[in-house]
Amino acid sequence: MSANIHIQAEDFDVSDEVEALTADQPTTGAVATFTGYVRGGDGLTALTLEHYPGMTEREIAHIAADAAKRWSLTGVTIIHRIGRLEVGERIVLVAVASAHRGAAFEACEFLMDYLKTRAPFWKQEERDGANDWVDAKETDDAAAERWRKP
Amino acid sequence: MSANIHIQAEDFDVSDEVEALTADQPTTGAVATFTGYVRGGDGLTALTLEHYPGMTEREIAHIAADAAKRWSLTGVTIIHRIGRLEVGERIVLVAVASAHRGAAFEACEFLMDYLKTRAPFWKQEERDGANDWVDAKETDDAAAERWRKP
Amino acid sequence: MNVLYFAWVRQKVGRSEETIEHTPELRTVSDLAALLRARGGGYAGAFTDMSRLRAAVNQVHVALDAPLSSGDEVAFFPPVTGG
Amino acid sequence: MNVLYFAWVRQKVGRSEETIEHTPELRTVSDLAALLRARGGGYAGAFTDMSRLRAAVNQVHVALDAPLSSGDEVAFFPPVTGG
Repeated sequence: MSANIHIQAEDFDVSDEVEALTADQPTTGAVATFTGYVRGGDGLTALTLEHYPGMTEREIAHIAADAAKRWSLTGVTIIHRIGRLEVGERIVLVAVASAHRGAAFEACEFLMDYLKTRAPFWKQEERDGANDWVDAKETDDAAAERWRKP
Repeated sequence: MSANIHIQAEDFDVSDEVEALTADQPTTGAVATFTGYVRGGDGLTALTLEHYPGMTEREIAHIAADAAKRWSLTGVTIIHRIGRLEVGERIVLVAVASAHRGAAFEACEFLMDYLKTRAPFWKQEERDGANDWVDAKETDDAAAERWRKP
Repeated sequence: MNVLYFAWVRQKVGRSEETIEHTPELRTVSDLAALLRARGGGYAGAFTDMSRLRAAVNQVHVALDAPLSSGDEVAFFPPVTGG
Repeated sequence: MNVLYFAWVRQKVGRSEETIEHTPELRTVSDLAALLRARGGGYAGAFTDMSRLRAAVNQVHVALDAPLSSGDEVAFFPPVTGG
Protein backbone atom coordinates (compact mmCIF):
# COMPACT_ATOMS: atom_id res chain seq x y z
CA MET A 1 0.00 0.00 0.00
CA SER A 2 1.39 3.42 -0.91
CA ALA A 3 0.07 6.58 0.70
CA ASN A 4 -0.95 9.67 -1.28
CA ILE A 5 0.36 12.70 0.56
CA HIS A 6 -0.24 16.26 -0.55
CA ILE A 7 0.65 19.58 1.08
CA GLN A 8 -1.12 22.25 -0.90
CA ALA A 9 -2.75 25.68 -0.79
CA GLU A 10 -5.67 24.47 -2.95
CA ASP A 11 -8.91 23.02 -1.64
CA PHE A 12 -9.72 19.32 -2.17
CA ASP A 13 -12.84 17.32 -2.97
CA VAL A 14 -13.57 14.44 -0.59
CA SER A 15 -15.49 12.38 -3.18
CA ASP A 16 -12.71 12.70 -5.75
CA GLU A 17 -10.12 11.61 -3.22
CA VAL A 18 -12.20 8.65 -2.02
CA GLU A 19 -12.89 7.66 -5.64
CA ALA A 20 -9.16 7.61 -6.41
CA LEU A 21 -8.51 5.63 -3.22
CA THR A 22 -11.03 2.89 -4.03
CA ALA A 23 -10.64 2.65 -7.85
CA ASP A 24 -9.62 -0.89 -8.90
CA GLN A 25 -9.58 -2.02 -5.27
CA PRO A 26 -12.36 -4.63 -5.13
CA THR A 27 -11.20 -5.82 -1.70
CA THR A 28 -12.01 -2.43 -0.14
CA GLY A 29 -15.11 -2.75 2.01
CA ALA A 30 -14.72 0.33 4.18
CA VAL A 31 -13.52 3.91 3.83
CA ALA A 32 -13.24 6.20 6.84
CA THR A 33 -12.50 9.88 6.27
CA PHE A 34 -11.82 12.83 8.49
CA THR A 35 -12.08 16.43 7.31
CA GLY A 36 -10.96 19.27 9.54
CA TYR A 37 -12.45 22.76 9.11
CA VAL A 38 -11.57 26.25 10.29
CA ARG A 39 -14.05 26.50 13.17
CA GLY A 40 -15.62 29.89 13.86
CA GLY A 41 -18.16 31.05 16.37
CA ASP A 42 -15.73 32.64 18.86
CA GLY A 43 -14.46 35.69 17.00
CA LEU A 44 -12.00 33.76 14.83
CA THR A 45 -12.07 34.89 11.19
CA ALA A 46 -9.20 32.95 9.59
CA LEU A 47 -6.14 30.76 10.17
CA THR A 48 -2.80 30.94 8.42
CA LEU A 49 -0.89 27.66 8.25
CA GLU A 50 2.87 27.50 7.91
CA HIS A 51 4.87 24.29 7.47
CA TYR A 52 8.41 22.94 7.16
CA PRO A 53 8.71 21.90 3.50
CA GLY A 54 10.45 18.58 3.13
CA MET A 55 10.18 17.54 6.76
CA THR A 56 6.37 17.68 6.58
CA GLU A 57 6.13 15.21 3.70
CA ARG A 58 8.76 13.01 5.30
CA GLU A 59 7.05 12.97 8.70
CA ILE A 60 3.60 12.25 7.20
CA ALA A 61 5.00 9.45 5.02
CA HIS A 62 6.53 7.98 8.17
CA ILE A 63 3.21 8.18 10.05
CA ALA A 64 1.35 6.59 7.10
CA ALA A 65 3.89 3.76 6.87
CA ASP A 66 3.43 3.19 10.60
CA ALA A 67 -0.36 2.95 10.15
CA ALA A 68 0.10 0.47 7.27
CA LYS A 69 2.18 -1.72 9.59
CA ARG A 70 -0.43 -1.66 12.38
CA TRP A 71 -3.55 -2.22 10.26
CA SER A 72 -4.34 -4.04 7.04
CA LEU A 73 -5.15 -1.14 4.70
CA THR A 74 -5.84 -0.90 0.97
CA GLY A 75 -5.15 2.83 0.67
CA VAL A 76 -4.38 6.07 2.54
CA THR A 77 -4.71 9.67 1.36
CA ILE A 78 -3.59 12.62 3.46
CA ILE A 79 -4.02 16.20 2.26
CA HIS A 80 -3.05 19.18 4.41
CA ARG A 81 -3.62 22.71 3.24
CA ILE A 82 -1.29 25.63 3.96
CA GLY A 83 -1.67 29.40 3.70
CA ARG A 84 -4.61 31.54 4.80
CA LEU A 85 -7.94 29.74 5.34
CA GLU A 86 -11.17 31.41 6.41
CA VAL A 87 -13.85 30.08 8.77
CA GLY A 88 -15.67 27.16 7.16
CA GLU A 89 -12.79 26.21 4.85
CA ARG A 90 -11.34 22.71 4.84
CA ILE A 91 -7.87 22.33 6.40
CA VAL A 92 -7.06 18.63 6.36
CA LEU A 93 -8.30 15.34 4.91
CA VAL A 94 -7.38 11.86 6.07
CA ALA A 95 -9.01 9.05 4.10
CA VAL A 96 -8.31 5.39 4.86
CA ALA A 97 -9.51 2.35 2.90
CA SER A 98 -9.55 -1.19 4.27
CA ALA A 99 -11.42 -4.47 3.90
CA HIS A 100 -13.07 -3.89 7.30
CA ARG A 101 -14.48 -0.90 9.13
CA GLY A 102 -12.59 -1.35 12.41
CA ALA A 103 -9.20 -0.98 10.71
CA ALA A 104 -10.38 1.99 8.61
CA PHE A 105 -11.72 3.87 11.65
CA GLU A 106 -8.75 3.16 13.91
CA ALA A 107 -6.13 4.00 11.30
CA CYS A 108 -7.95 7.23 10.42
CA GLU A 109 -8.01 8.34 14.08
CA PHE A 110 -4.39 7.29 14.56
CA LEU A 111 -3.29 9.31 11.52
CA MET A 112 -5.17 12.41 12.71
CA ASP A 113 -3.73 12.14 16.23
CA TYR A 114 -0.19 11.85 14.85
CA LEU A 115 -0.66 14.61 12.29
CA LYS A 116 -1.66 16.88 15.16
CA THR A 117 1.41 16.09 17.27
CA ARG A 118 4.20 15.18 14.81
CA ALA A 119 3.72 16.90 11.45
CA PRO A 120 5.50 20.29 11.39
CA PHE A 121 2.61 22.70 10.81
CA TRP A 122 1.92 25.86 12.77
CA LYS A 123 -1.32 27.80 12.92
CA GLN A 124 -1.79 31.52 13.37
CA GLU A 125 -5.26 32.80 14.30
CA GLU A 126 -6.87 36.02 13.03
CA ARG A 127 -9.19 37.42 15.66
CA ASP A 128 -10.38 41.03 15.85
CA GLY A 129 -7.70 41.99 13.37
CA ALA A 130 -4.87 40.58 15.52
CA ASN A 131 -2.74 37.56 14.67
CA ASP A 132 -1.75 35.05 17.33
CA TRP A 133 0.10 31.76 17.14
CA VAL A 134 -1.96 28.82 18.35
CA ASP A 135 -0.51 26.94 21.31
CA ALA A 136 -0.19 23.16 21.11
CA LYS A 137 -2.86 21.34 23.06
CA GLU A 138 -2.14 18.84 25.79
CA THR A 139 -5.29 16.97 24.74
CA ASP A 140 -3.65 16.33 21.35
CA ASP A 141 -0.56 14.90 23.02
CA ALA A 142 -2.79 12.69 25.16
CA ALA A 143 -4.72 11.52 22.07
CA ALA A 144 -1.49 10.53 20.32
CA GLU A 145 -0.14 8.92 23.48
CA ARG A 146 -2.93 6.33 23.60
CA TRP A 147 -1.55 4.59 20.46
CA ARG A 148 1.78 3.79 22.13
CA LYS A 149 1.98 0.15 23.01
CA PRO A 150 4.18 -1.05 25.83
CA MET B 1 -29.54 18.79 15.74
CA SER B 2 -31.71 16.92 13.28
CA ALA B 3 -30.45 13.85 11.44
CA ASN B 4 -30.83 13.38 7.68
CA ILE B 5 -31.84 9.78 7.08
CA HIS B 6 -32.35 8.27 3.64
CA ILE B 7 -33.12 4.72 2.57
CA GLN B 8 -32.75 4.66 -1.19
CA ALA B 9 -31.82 2.55 -4.21
CA GLU B 10 -29.81 5.44 -5.72
CA ASP B 11 -26.12 6.05 -5.18
CA PHE B 12 -24.93 9.04 -3.13
CA ASP B 13 -22.06 11.51 -3.36
CA VAL B 14 -19.97 11.87 -0.20
CA SER B 15 -18.87 15.46 -0.96
CA ASP B 16 -22.43 16.61 -1.61
CA GLU B 17 -23.62 15.08 1.65
CA VAL B 18 -20.75 16.56 3.66
CA GLU B 19 -21.33 19.93 2.01
CA ALA B 20 -25.00 19.88 3.04
CA LEU B 21 -24.01 18.82 6.56
CA THR B 22 -21.57 21.68 7.07
CA ALA B 23 -23.34 24.51 5.20
CA ASP B 24 -24.05 27.46 7.51
CA GLN B 25 -22.50 25.62 10.46
CA PRO B 26 -19.48 27.77 11.36
CA THR B 27 -19.01 25.88 14.63
CA THR B 28 -18.25 22.64 12.79
CA GLY B 29 -14.55 21.85 13.07
CA ALA B 30 -14.61 18.14 12.26
CA VAL B 31 -16.47 15.78 9.94
CA ALA B 32 -15.95 12.03 10.13
CA THR B 33 -17.47 9.83 7.46
CA PHE B 34 -17.77 6.12 6.90
CA THR B 35 -18.60 4.61 3.52
CA GLY B 36 -19.27 0.87 3.20
CA TYR B 37 -18.71 -0.88 -0.13
CA VAL B 38 -19.67 -4.24 -1.61
CA ARG B 39 -16.37 -6.05 -1.08
CA GLY B 40 -15.28 -8.57 -3.72
CA GLY B 41 -12.20 -10.71 -4.08
CA ASP B 42 -13.73 -13.97 -2.83
CA GLY B 43 -16.13 -14.92 -5.63
CA LEU B 44 -18.85 -12.48 -4.56
CA THR B 45 -20.39 -10.61 -7.48
CA ALA B 46 -23.26 -8.67 -5.91
CA LEU B 47 -25.43 -8.15 -2.83
CA THR B 48 -29.17 -7.60 -2.67
CA LEU B 49 -30.39 -5.62 0.30
CA GLU B 50 -33.90 -5.91 1.69
CA HIS B 51 -35.32 -3.79 4.50
CA TYR B 52 -38.40 -3.29 6.65
CA PRO B 53 -39.93 -0.02 5.40
CA GLY B 54 -41.08 2.18 8.25
CA MET B 55 -39.21 0.34 10.98
CA THR B 56 -35.85 1.04 9.31
CA GLU B 57 -36.33 4.81 9.32
CA ARG B 58 -37.69 4.68 12.86
CA GLU B 59 -34.83 2.58 14.18
CA ILE B 60 -32.17 4.73 12.49
CA ALA B 61 -33.78 7.95 13.79
CA HIS B 62 -33.68 6.41 17.27
CA ILE B 63 -29.98 5.51 16.92
CA ALA B 64 -29.16 9.01 15.64
CA ALA B 65 -31.05 10.64 18.53
CA ASP B 66 -29.10 8.43 20.92
CA ALA B 67 -25.80 9.59 19.36
CA ALA B 68 -26.88 13.23 19.65
CA LYS B 69 -27.49 12.67 23.37
CA ARG B 70 -24.08 11.10 23.94
CA TRP B 71 -21.96 13.53 21.91
CA SER B 72 -22.14 17.22 21.05
CA LEU B 73 -22.82 17.09 17.31
CA THR B 74 -23.67 19.73 14.71
CA GLY B 75 -25.08 17.30 12.13
CA VAL B 76 -25.61 13.65 11.17
CA THR B 77 -26.39 12.13 7.77
CA ILE B 78 -27.13 8.45 7.30
CA ILE B 79 -27.82 6.97 3.86
CA HIS B 80 -28.41 3.25 3.35
CA ARG B 81 -28.97 1.80 -0.09
CA ILE B 82 -31.32 -1.09 -0.87
CA GLY B 83 -31.74 -3.39 -3.87
CA ARG B 84 -29.02 -5.09 -5.90
CA LEU B 85 -25.49 -3.68 -5.57
CA GLU B 86 -22.43 -5.00 -7.41
CA VAL B 87 -18.86 -5.32 -6.12
CA GLY B 88 -17.31 -1.88 -5.66
CA GLU B 89 -20.65 -0.10 -5.20
CA ARG B 90 -21.34 2.02 -2.15
CA ILE B 91 -23.82 0.56 0.39
CA VAL B 92 -23.92 2.92 3.31
CA LEU B 93 -22.78 6.39 4.37
CA VAL B 94 -22.56 7.73 7.89
CA ALA B 95 -21.35 11.34 8.14
CA VAL B 96 -21.03 13.14 11.48
CA ALA B 97 -20.17 16.79 12.07
CA SER B 98 -19.00 18.20 15.40
CA ALA B 99 -16.89 20.99 16.83
CA HIS B 100 -14.19 18.45 17.75
CA ARG B 101 -12.71 15.38 16.11
CA GLY B 102 -13.08 12.99 19.05
CA ALA B 103 -16.87 13.36 19.11
CA ALA B 104 -17.13 13.08 15.31
CA PHE B 105 -15.07 9.86 15.20
CA GLU B 106 -16.78 8.22 18.16
CA ALA B 107 -20.31 9.05 17.05
CA CYS B 108 -19.56 7.82 13.51
CA GLU B 109 -18.31 4.46 14.82
CA PHE B 110 -21.21 4.20 17.24
CA LEU B 111 -23.74 4.83 14.45
CA MET B 112 -22.13 2.21 12.19
CA ASP B 113 -22.03 -0.38 14.98
CA TYR B 114 -25.71 0.18 15.76
CA LEU B 115 -26.76 0.25 12.11
CA LYS B 116 -25.14 -3.18 11.76
CA THR B 117 -26.97 -4.68 14.72
CA ARG B 118 -30.28 -2.78 15.03
CA ALA B 119 -31.45 -1.47 11.65
CA PRO B 120 -33.67 -4.02 9.87
CA PHE B 121 -31.69 -4.72 6.69
CA TRP B 122 -30.87 -8.15 5.30
CA LYS B 123 -28.21 -8.98 2.74
CA GLN B 124 -28.27 -11.72 0.16
CA GLU B 125 -24.99 -12.62 -1.57
CA GLU B 126 -24.59 -13.61 -5.23
CA ARG B 127 -21.70 -16.01 -5.61
CA ASP B 128 -21.20 -18.36 -8.57
CA GLY B 129 -24.77 -17.71 -9.65
CA ALA B 130 -26.21 -18.82 -6.29
CA ASN B 131 -27.96 -16.54 -3.80
CA ASP B 132 -27.40 -16.95 -0.05
CA TRP B 133 -28.55 -14.93 2.91
CA VAL B 134 -25.70 -13.45 4.92
CA ASP B 135 -25.54 -14.57 8.55
CA ALA B 136 -25.25 -11.95 11.26
CA LYS B 137 -21.74 -11.62 12.66
CA GLU B 138 -20.91 -12.03 16.33
CA THR B 139 -18.16 -9.46 15.84
CA ASP B 140 -20.83 -6.88 14.96
CA ASP B 141 -22.73 -7.67 18.16
CA ALA B 142 -19.50 -7.32 20.13
CA ALA B 143 -18.75 -3.99 18.42
CA ALA B 144 -22.18 -2.63 19.37
CA GLU B 145 -21.92 -4.03 22.89
CA ARG B 146 -18.88 -1.89 23.74
CA TRP B 147 -21.03 1.29 23.69
CA ARG B 148 -23.26 0.08 26.51
CA LYS B 149 -22.43 1.86 29.70
CA PRO B 150 -23.25 0.36 33.08
CA MET C 1 -52.97 -8.37 13.35
CA ASN C 2 -50.78 -7.70 10.34
CA VAL C 3 -47.90 -10.22 10.24
CA LEU C 4 -44.82 -9.48 8.13
CA TYR C 5 -41.95 -11.76 7.04
CA PHE C 6 -38.51 -10.69 5.83
CA ALA C 7 -35.45 -12.27 4.19
CA TRP C 8 -35.37 -16.10 4.36
CA VAL C 9 -38.42 -16.17 6.65
CA ARG C 10 -40.37 -14.56 3.80
CA GLN C 11 -38.94 -17.04 1.32
CA LYS C 12 -39.75 -20.09 3.47
CA VAL C 13 -43.33 -19.11 4.25
CA GLY C 14 -43.83 -18.01 0.63
CA ARG C 15 -45.36 -14.62 1.33
CA SER C 16 -44.35 -11.21 2.68
CA GLU C 17 -47.42 -10.53 4.83
CA GLU C 18 -50.78 -11.80 5.95
CA THR C 19 -53.57 -10.94 8.36
CA ILE C 20 -54.06 -13.17 11.40
CA GLU C 21 -56.91 -12.56 13.81
CA HIS C 22 -55.84 -11.88 17.38
CA THR C 23 -57.40 -14.37 19.82
CA PRO C 24 -57.03 -14.59 23.61
CA GLU C 25 -54.74 -17.64 23.15
CA LEU C 26 -52.21 -15.49 21.27
CA ARG C 27 -50.80 -13.84 24.35
CA THR C 28 -47.18 -13.48 23.17
CA VAL C 29 -45.04 -13.45 20.04
CA SER C 30 -44.06 -17.03 20.93
CA ASP C 31 -47.70 -18.12 20.86
CA LEU C 32 -48.05 -16.65 17.36
CA ALA C 33 -44.87 -18.43 16.23
CA ALA C 34 -46.24 -21.73 17.57
CA LEU C 35 -49.49 -21.22 15.66
CA LEU C 36 -47.53 -20.56 12.46
CA ARG C 37 -45.20 -23.54 13.05
CA ALA C 38 -48.25 -25.81 13.43
CA ARG C 39 -49.25 -25.03 9.85
CA GLY C 40 -46.39 -27.27 8.67
CA GLY C 41 -44.60 -26.94 5.32
CA GLY C 42 -42.58 -23.76 4.85
CA TYR C 43 -43.98 -22.35 8.09
CA ALA C 44 -42.62 -25.30 10.06
CA GLY C 45 -39.25 -24.77 8.34
CA ALA C 46 -39.18 -21.09 9.28
CA PHE C 47 -40.49 -21.35 12.86
CA THR C 48 -38.84 -24.52 14.20
CA ASP C 49 -35.51 -23.11 15.38
CA MET C 50 -36.61 -19.95 17.17
CA SER C 51 -33.00 -19.11 18.11
CA ARG C 52 -32.51 -18.09 14.46
CA LEU C 53 -35.49 -15.69 14.51
CA ARG C 54 -36.00 -12.14 15.68
CA ALA C 55 -39.27 -10.26 16.05
CA ALA C 56 -40.66 -6.74 16.12
CA VAL C 57 -44.05 -5.54 17.35
CA ASN C 58 -45.24 -2.24 15.95
CA GLN C 59 -41.80 -1.70 14.41
CA VAL C 60 -39.88 -2.06 17.67
CA HIS C 61 -37.48 -4.94 18.37
CA VAL C 62 -38.99 -7.24 21.02
CA ALA C 63 -38.19 -10.50 22.83
CA LEU C 64 -40.27 -13.58 22.02
CA ASP C 65 -42.26 -13.24 25.24
CA ALA C 66 -43.54 -9.78 24.25
CA PRO C 67 -47.35 -9.48 24.57
CA LEU C 68 -49.65 -9.18 21.55
CA SER C 69 -52.82 -7.11 21.10
CA SER C 70 -55.40 -6.81 18.42
CA GLY C 71 -54.24 -4.42 15.68
CA ASP C 72 -50.53 -5.04 16.28
CA GLU C 73 -48.06 -5.15 13.39
CA VAL C 74 -45.85 -8.20 14.07
CA ALA C 75 -42.72 -8.98 12.04
CA PHE C 76 -40.48 -12.07 11.95
CA PHE C 77 -37.00 -11.96 10.45
CA PRO C 78 -33.45 -13.28 10.83
CA PRO C 79 -30.83 -11.27 12.78
CA VAL C 80 -30.18 -8.10 10.79
CA THR C 81 -27.20 -7.80 8.44
CA GLY C 82 -27.18 -4.23 7.18
CA GLY C 83 -24.44 -1.64 7.06
CA MET D 1 25.04 24.10 8.99
CA ASN D 2 21.79 25.46 7.63
CA VAL D 3 19.62 26.72 10.50
CA LEU D 4 15.86 27.19 9.96
CA TYR D 5 13.26 29.02 12.07
CA PHE D 6 9.48 28.56 11.96
CA ALA D 7 6.34 30.26 13.33
CA TRP D 8 7.03 32.70 16.18
CA VAL D 9 10.67 31.65 16.38
CA ARG D 10 11.06 32.93 12.81
CA GLN D 11 9.23 36.14 13.72
CA LYS D 12 11.33 36.79 16.85
CA VAL D 13 14.70 36.20 15.19
CA GLY D 14 13.57 38.14 12.12
CA ARG D 15 14.63 35.60 9.49
CA SER D 16 13.64 32.18 8.23
CA GLU D 17 17.11 30.71 7.79
CA GLU D 18 20.81 31.35 8.04
CA THR D 19 24.11 29.53 7.72
CA ILE D 20 26.14 28.95 10.89
CA GLU D 21 29.51 27.30 10.75
CA HIS D 22 29.83 24.10 12.74
CA THR D 23 32.61 24.31 15.32
CA PRO D 24 33.81 21.69 17.82
CA GLU D 25 32.10 23.68 20.62
CA LEU D 26 28.70 23.13 18.97
CA ARG D 27 28.33 19.56 20.15
CA THR D 28 24.54 19.53 20.59
CA VAL D 29 21.38 21.37 19.60
CA SER D 30 21.46 22.99 23.07
CA ASP D 31 24.93 24.41 22.38
CA LEU D 32 23.63 25.99 19.17
CA ALA D 33 20.62 27.43 21.02
CA ALA D 34 22.98 28.93 23.63
CA LEU D 35 25.08 30.54 20.89
CA LEU D 36 21.93 32.05 19.34
CA ARG D 37 20.59 33.24 22.72
CA ALA D 38 23.92 35.01 23.39
CA ARG D 39 23.27 37.22 20.37
CA GLY D 40 20.62 39.06 22.41
CA GLY D 41 17.65 40.95 20.93
CA GLY D 42 15.09 38.80 19.16
CA TYR D 43 17.35 35.76 19.47
CA ALA D 44 17.42 36.11 23.25
CA GLY D 45 13.62 36.37 23.20
CA ALA D 46 13.26 33.22 21.14
CA PHE D 47 15.87 31.04 22.88
CA THR D 48 15.46 31.94 26.56
CA ASP D 49 12.69 29.55 27.53
CA MET D 50 13.81 26.32 25.89
CA SER D 51 10.74 24.45 27.24
CA ARG D 52 8.70 26.27 24.58
CA LEU D 53 10.98 25.16 21.72
CA ARG D 54 11.29 22.00 19.65
CA ALA D 55 14.06 21.07 17.26
CA ALA D 56 14.73 18.88 14.25
CA VAL D 57 18.05 17.79 12.78
CA ASN D 58 18.00 16.77 9.14
CA GLN D 59 14.20 16.91 9.19
CA VAL D 60 13.78 14.48 12.09
CA HIS D 61 12.39 15.51 15.50
CA VAL D 62 15.20 15.43 18.08
CA ALA D 63 15.76 16.19 21.75
CA LEU D 64 17.87 19.22 22.69
CA ASP D 65 20.86 17.04 23.55
CA ALA D 66 21.01 15.62 19.99
CA PRO D 67 24.53 15.86 18.49
CA LEU D 68 25.37 18.22 15.61
CA SER D 69 27.69 17.70 12.66
CA SER D 70 28.94 19.88 9.86
CA GLY D 71 26.40 20.00 7.01
CA ASP D 72 23.39 19.35 9.28
CA GLU D 73 20.06 21.07 8.64
CA VAL D 74 18.90 22.26 12.07
CA ALA D 75 15.41 23.68 12.67
CA PHE D 76 13.90 25.44 15.70
CA PHE D 77 10.14 25.82 16.12
CA PRO D 78 7.29 25.81 18.66
CA PRO D 79 5.33 22.61 19.37
CA VAL D 80 3.40 21.77 16.18
CA THR D 81 -0.26 22.74 15.77
CA GLY D 82 -1.40 21.23 12.47
CA GLY D 83 -4.39 19.11 11.62
